Amino acid sequence: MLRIQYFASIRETLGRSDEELELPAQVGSVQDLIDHLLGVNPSFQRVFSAQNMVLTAVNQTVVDLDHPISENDEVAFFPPMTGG
Amino acid sequence: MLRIQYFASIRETLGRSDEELELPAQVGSVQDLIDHLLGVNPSFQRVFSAQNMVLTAVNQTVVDLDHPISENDEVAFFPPMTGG
Amino acid sequence: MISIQNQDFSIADEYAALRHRAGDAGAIVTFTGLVREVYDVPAEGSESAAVSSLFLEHYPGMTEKCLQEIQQQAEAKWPLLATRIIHRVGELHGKDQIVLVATASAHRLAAFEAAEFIMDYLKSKAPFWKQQKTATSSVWVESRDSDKAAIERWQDS
Amino acid sequence: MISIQNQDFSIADEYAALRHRAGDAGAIVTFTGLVREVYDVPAEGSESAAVSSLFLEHYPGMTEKCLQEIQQQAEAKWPLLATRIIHRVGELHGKDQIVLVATASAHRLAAFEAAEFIMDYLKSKAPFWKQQKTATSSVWVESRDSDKAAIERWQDS
Repeated sequence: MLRIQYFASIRETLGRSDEELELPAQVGSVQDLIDHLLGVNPSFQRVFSAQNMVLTAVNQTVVDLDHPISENDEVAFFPPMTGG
Repeated sequence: MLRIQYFASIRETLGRSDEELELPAQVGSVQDLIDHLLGVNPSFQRVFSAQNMVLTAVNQTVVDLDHPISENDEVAFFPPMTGG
Repeated sequence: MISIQNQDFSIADEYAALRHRAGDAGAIVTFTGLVREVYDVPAEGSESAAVSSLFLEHYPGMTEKCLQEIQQQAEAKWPLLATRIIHRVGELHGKDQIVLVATASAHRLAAFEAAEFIMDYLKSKAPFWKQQKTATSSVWVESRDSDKAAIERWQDS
Repeated sequence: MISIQNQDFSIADEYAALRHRAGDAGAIVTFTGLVREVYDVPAEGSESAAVSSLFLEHYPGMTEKCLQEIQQQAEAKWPLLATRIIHRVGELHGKDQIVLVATASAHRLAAFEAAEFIMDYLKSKAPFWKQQKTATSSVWVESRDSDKAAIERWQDS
């Protein structure tokens, strides 16, 4: 099971903070996972639009779009950080 | 009357912290005053030696050797500062 | 030492503890971030509005990991005797303390630079997000280009 | 606000007062300088020796004038909401607090830079002199080239 978390404006846009997903066979990278999510749920189009910068963390580390995704990974999508 | 003050290692070398002086006629600048002091008191040679960096303040502002000296000025000689 | 917490913190207590832990420190720097009363609403052309509260969201688990990494990087770059990071989360109000970074070193340059480095990284690398709430609106703060630029000065050294 | 004093100071009290005076500050930086337990005796080839006490001499009158000038220069260079400088004089011991510089501003860069600027100027432009006393010797601290160099970075900006 893949665990996916959403934070801040992305959480609000989607109306949910997390979900669990059986890793689809064709999903090997972060980009594959985003493509998959866009296919199953149109609300993701408002998240992954050209206007929004979305960061991805896999197992609590920020990664690039070609980073591999494996069964049992913890994935998170969030906007640029604004702490401090 | 010229008031002259000495601080830190210079005060210790001279064994005094201040003195008053009738402004000598030939003293127009800081360099003139140093020359005058060297003439009247040999202990100043240990202060104004090549090894020592001596700073001069006139009326509480650090100045160059060619800065003018006037009657009633407050003059101070001290080593580089080491506060903070 | 790192804390992520809802409750406020005391500079007095944190300074005293750091001073004790640091042993023979010659320099201690503290940075405190506070909630400003008025924020510019990010949308262009909008007027600024008084912020009645600020909500700080974070990513539990990753936040701790990030702050520890930032602290370790600072300790690798500068000869620090002690460091302290506290970041608050949840609902905050005007003038509230948000964040504390404190560093102790033998000399002042290391203490200053390490505190600035930690703050720069914390601002744009640690998973915190600020939402400003006024009487009429609720807006997620957008990240500042100046915060991204601030990190670049540490890349070479 | 400036003080030159024999007695110790409280970071807690100074921070609280500055935070109050600063109004809508987003960033407060404090720098505290402390007496280190061991100093290298300046004479070359000498061993370091534990310092039993430190004597801080100053030039009454000129000191106040210098600190005020430094504070005014910082306030002209950066948008500061409040600043505080305390420098102790007289006899101090290991781990004692010597100096406090605190700055408040809307943003962190100004608060950090102003505090560093004030410390750099204070170290080599304000008329203070340190004498280290051990059981066997009494030595005036020599000025450090790094302190003179530290000032140069502010000349252009």
